Amino acid sequence: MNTLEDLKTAVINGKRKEVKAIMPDLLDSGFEPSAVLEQALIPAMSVVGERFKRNEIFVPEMLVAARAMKEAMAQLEPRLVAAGIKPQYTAVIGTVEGDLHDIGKNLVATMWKGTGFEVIDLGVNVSADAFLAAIDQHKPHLVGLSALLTTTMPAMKDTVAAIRNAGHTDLKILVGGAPITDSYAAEIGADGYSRDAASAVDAARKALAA
Amino acid sequence: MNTLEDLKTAVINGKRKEVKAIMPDLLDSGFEPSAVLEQALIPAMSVVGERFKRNEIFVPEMLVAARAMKEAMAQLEPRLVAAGIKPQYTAVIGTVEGDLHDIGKNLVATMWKGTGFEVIDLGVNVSADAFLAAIDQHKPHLVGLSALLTTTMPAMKDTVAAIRNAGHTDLKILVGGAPITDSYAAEIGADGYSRDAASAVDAARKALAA
Amino acid sequence: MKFTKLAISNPVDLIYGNAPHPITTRHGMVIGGGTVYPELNFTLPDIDIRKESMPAIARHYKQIVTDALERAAELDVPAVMLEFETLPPMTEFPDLGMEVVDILLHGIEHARDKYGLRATLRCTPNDNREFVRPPVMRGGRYLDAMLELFDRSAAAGTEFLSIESVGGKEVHDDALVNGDLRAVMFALCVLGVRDMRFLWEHIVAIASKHGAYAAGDTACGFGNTAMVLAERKMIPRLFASVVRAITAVRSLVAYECGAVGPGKDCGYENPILKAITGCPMSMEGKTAACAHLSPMGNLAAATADLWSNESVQNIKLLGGMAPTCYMEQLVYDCRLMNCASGEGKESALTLRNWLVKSDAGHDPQALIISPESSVRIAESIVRSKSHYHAGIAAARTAITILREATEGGCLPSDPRETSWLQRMEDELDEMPDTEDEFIDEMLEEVDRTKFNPDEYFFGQPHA
Amino acid sequence: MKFTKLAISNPVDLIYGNAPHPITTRHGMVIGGGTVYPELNFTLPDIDIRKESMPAIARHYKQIVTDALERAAELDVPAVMLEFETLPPMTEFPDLGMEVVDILLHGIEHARDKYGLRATLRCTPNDNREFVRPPVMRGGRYLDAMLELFDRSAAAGTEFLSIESVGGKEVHDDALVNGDLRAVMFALCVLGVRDMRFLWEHIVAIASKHGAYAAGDTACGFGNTAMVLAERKMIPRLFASVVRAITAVRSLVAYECGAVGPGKDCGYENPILKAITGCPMSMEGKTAACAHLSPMGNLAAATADLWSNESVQNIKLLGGMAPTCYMEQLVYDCRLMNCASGEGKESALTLRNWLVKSDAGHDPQALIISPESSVRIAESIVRSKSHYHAGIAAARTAITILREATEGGCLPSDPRETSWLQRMEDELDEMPDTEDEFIDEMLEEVDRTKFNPDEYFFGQPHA
Ligand SMILES: [Zn+2]
Ligand SMILES: [Zn+2]
Ligand SMILES: [Zn+2]
Repeated sequence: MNTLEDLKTAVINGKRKEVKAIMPDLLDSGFEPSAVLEQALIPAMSVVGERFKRNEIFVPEMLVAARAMKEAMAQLEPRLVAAGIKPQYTAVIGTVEGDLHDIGKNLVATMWKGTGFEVIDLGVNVSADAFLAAIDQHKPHLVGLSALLTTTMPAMKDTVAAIRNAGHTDLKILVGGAPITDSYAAEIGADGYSRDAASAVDAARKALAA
Repeated sequence: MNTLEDLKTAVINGKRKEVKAIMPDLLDSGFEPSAVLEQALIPAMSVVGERFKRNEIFVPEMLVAARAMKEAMAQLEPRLVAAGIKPQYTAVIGTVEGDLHDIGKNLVATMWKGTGFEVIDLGVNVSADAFLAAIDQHKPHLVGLSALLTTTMPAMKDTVAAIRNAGHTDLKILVGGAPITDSYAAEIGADGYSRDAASAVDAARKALAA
Repeated sequence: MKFTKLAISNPVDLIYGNAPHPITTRHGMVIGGGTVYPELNFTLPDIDIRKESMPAIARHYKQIVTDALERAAELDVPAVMLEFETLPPMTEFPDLGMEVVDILLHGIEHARDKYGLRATLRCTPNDNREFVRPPVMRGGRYLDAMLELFDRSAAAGTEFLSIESVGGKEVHDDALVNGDLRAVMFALCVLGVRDMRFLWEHIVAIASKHGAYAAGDTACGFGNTAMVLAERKMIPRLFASVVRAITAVRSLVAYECGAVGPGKDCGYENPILKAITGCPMSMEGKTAACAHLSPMGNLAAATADLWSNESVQNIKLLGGMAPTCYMEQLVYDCRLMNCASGEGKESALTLRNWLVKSDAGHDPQALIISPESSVRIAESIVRSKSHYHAGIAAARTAITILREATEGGCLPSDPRETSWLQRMEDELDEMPDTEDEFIDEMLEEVDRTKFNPDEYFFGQPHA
Repeated sequence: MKFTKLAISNPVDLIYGNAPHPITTRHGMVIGGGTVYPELNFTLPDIDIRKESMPAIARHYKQIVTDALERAAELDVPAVMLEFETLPPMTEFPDLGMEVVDILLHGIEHARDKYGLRATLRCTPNDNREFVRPPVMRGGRYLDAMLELFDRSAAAGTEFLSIESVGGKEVHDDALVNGDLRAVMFALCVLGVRDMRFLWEHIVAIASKHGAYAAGDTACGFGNTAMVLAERKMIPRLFASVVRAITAVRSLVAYECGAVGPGKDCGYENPILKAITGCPMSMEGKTAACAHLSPMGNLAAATADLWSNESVQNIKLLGGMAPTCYMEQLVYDCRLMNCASGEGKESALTLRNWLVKSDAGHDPQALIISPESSVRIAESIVRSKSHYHAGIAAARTAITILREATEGGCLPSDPRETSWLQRMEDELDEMPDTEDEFIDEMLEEVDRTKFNPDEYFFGQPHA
């Protein structure tokens, strides 16, 4: 019989097929959906994130694990919904208007999903209005803004201002991207800054706890 | 008999002794003190400033001319005072608190004097309070602030703010120094920026005309 | 392949400052004719680019060109290249881009009058076609605006036209983070090649219309993305190094279409292209640290005909505005190279070999673009029967070089890295024999929401 | 003079990476023992330095040391020097300075544990004595605080103590803008020498108390002020070049008092001092463009044992934080030099000669610190009977070298410049035979509101 530990190991090692096989077994053996999520999947991705942060694995290995988790979530989600269990946090993420870079933003989205957030990815070249619309629709706890060009830093600033001016003063906003610094983040009124994808989870948790 | 042109030439060439000899002659021949100032001395220093700007002479040559002008002014000033003629503009200048650099500031003071301003030089490491006191005492049209360190740029900003907050909203403030840019000047509320001593006269005239 | 033999087949002849086919500008600057010159690149600090901010933007560019060329003249440089890499809105709205082009051309003329400095301009519009997702490559307002800026810029006096084209990038980004060599191959050697053929026909036509030079493309969005991800330890260096070798196949297409160089600075695949085409190349390395960290800061100079800083914001450093400081650094780098080569070929080669030795043992990507490796990879490309096969051949040659070096102790050997050599070789072994089969397979695999095959001429005569 | 013969009398032996008296750090970094290492310098962006901003300031320094040493390790550098040049309030209030010292020492230790990188720290407190005008040199709270910071910093683990001392600067600033060689001589060879004797006795004592090294001084506020004014075309280059030669007499005093090097980066007079003392020297050139433009970007490297960027703010460039980018640039510069010297002395000399040739024909100051000129000037110094006479001798030798070069066509000859050679020679001819006479003359001339003779021991046994 499979255990939560087996599932965790399979996710860590990115064994998608194994995960696919383990999940029905686990769910049928009476494990609570919330236990599967909180005791196997999220800890697995946390191990993967830690290994990545310590340069023990590369992004491709991390993404393989993320796909294995996604496989598990596909089976788990109906049960979570049925049990009325919602993700603890919802995040909206996007690259700001005028900027087309998405590798970093995508990785952050992956990391956040791995930690159990629901993540709505708005893509690249996202206007302040599009962010506002998504905020109204999804009522997120967290918004992530990415900018890779010095010349789209003003768009990031304007987007933060637009969100604050729309009355979302408590909504946590995290920013990141090559030209961004923590002092710039503070200056434009963001709640946090993440220098790379590896630290985006910590930055999010810190902002949400604040 | 000596002419204004002779005086001008002597100043341009930095012939202090010649200037010393010409001056009594000129003044005794009935030239108006204001004409001596406006038609010989200031034009002479303007030629010198132009030559310096075009890299035709070095600072030492310019300072020799400035000393020649000073010689002339020593003789002229009592007459100007007697005739009730005051300098058109008064300037207060200094290097901001925490900063000891004075070469650039001294050169600007010299250039301004050469253009006929009365210049009160407060020296280096000048606190905002000391600037305020000098402004109250001398009622200048112009204040020049210098900073050579990135870490004394905040002191420059604070000094500008202190002057404005004291109600001197129309007083023209010029800033300069290696780390300063025109955008920084605008950001802290200065009226102008001069990238080097050679252009400090133009910057001052432009600010005063505005 | 259009190029079936190498212009430089002996690595000894693959050297800085010298290209078999040098280029002479209108005012007599000779690129690749014996002397290395600086190529200065610059960009704006954080400022919003829109019509209302154009006065401030114009001031920035005017200051950059004035100060940097003044410093070049003070340092007795005989000639320099300026590169104007536009920012997206400047290509989207060519009026904005042209305002800057005019400022730069004016500054260049002024420096010629005042100091006798022979400066010239390279203009590199943005490839904005990916603003639409999935990208629309063969038409639409982004393409039209880009071609308009090329045309007006060349008409105004720009002598060199370049681009960092992005055909295939919508597939390549994911391929990189997934370490997926098949998808890399598809993006570069199938999609990229097809798109560059389409695009470079246009650019070459515009250049010849105005007596300008079609200079060259770069795999910036591909190879440099991989390099930077590897520098940040996000993907293996060995993987990024093999990607670099493959990018040469894609960037080569510009020259096949009539580009003559100098290849663009950020194309670290340029040494391979120089060996194939004999065209002069711009390179960047340590003195582009302002733009990105590099594992081949010296080695990149070994084959450079222009030496560039890649990009620096117009911000103030203690020594002056950053573009001026970087101009100075480039000038000194070039002086040293020209001092050595001024004493003859033997001396030039001595310095070149030190530049190579400096980095080739530290980093696999440096090793891949060393003169020796470049010629080997170039050879495997020109011997191939198609770009698809050239991509595989380049990858295999690169893997062989890297295996020799890691096993021979010429490169550090970390098992987390070296395991990727086998993994990549296995992937190459699984590649089908023909490009058509490969395309069929990949069209099944690739996420169609990110990529529209119709933009790449499949099934059309052009392909 | 304490040094009566040269440690390096053949210019061929005055070369980068090698000093007759190398220095070994506690963790085995050998300076001047065959390898050139980077010396990274850094400063804050515009931020107010006061107690309340110390958390932000601490974050800056922590980020600098962490990121820059990480990059050094990634680039396989075996050892680096970090220099902490304090900012005035950090010396005025040693608690502030020590907070930064501790952060840097901790970062160095961390990098040693994590990467095996042998890094070490040079600490350079400010000479704040000129905050009082006229400066109070021999006592007072500024002196006390400076000595306290030296002491606590060395006690905490700093291995190298340096300073940019300012004795005589209150006279020298005016001397420069007036092109007054007599006043320059008085400031450097009379006032500066006396003050350095006083100061360096203290620094050497502190160093030996804590097992640290008294490293050396620099004529930064003198020679570099002149150089920068000349670069800005405010004073003649030939004048600034002669000033540079004279500064060697003043900076030499540190070694006479027991300093052992490495001399501080911004002392462009260091090649002359290296020839005299045999101590290793830090130098800066093209890769210090972040801090100031330079007429000898390559040549300065010819004799460097450490290679420095002088100073860069912790601001963001596109490639990363500026100190990290400059660390990378320094590493590549050093790699190239070490590659050449790794092949033997002949090769090292080949590269050194190119570095010299690169600049010596473009700028007089570059020529003055070339190995050949440095040895000639050094010789004229050690043969003199006092520092006063050494200053005159150094100036005369420099003028001779410059005259030979401008008349021989080895330097550009602009009459606005060359007329200064005669002018300076005439001034030297008028100098009295003895220092006492000179002092008497100068005490008459110099503006006493700016300068207090009592601070310089006139008439006391110490002088
Ligand atoms: Zn690029
Ligand atoms: Zn570029
Ligand atoms: Zn210094």
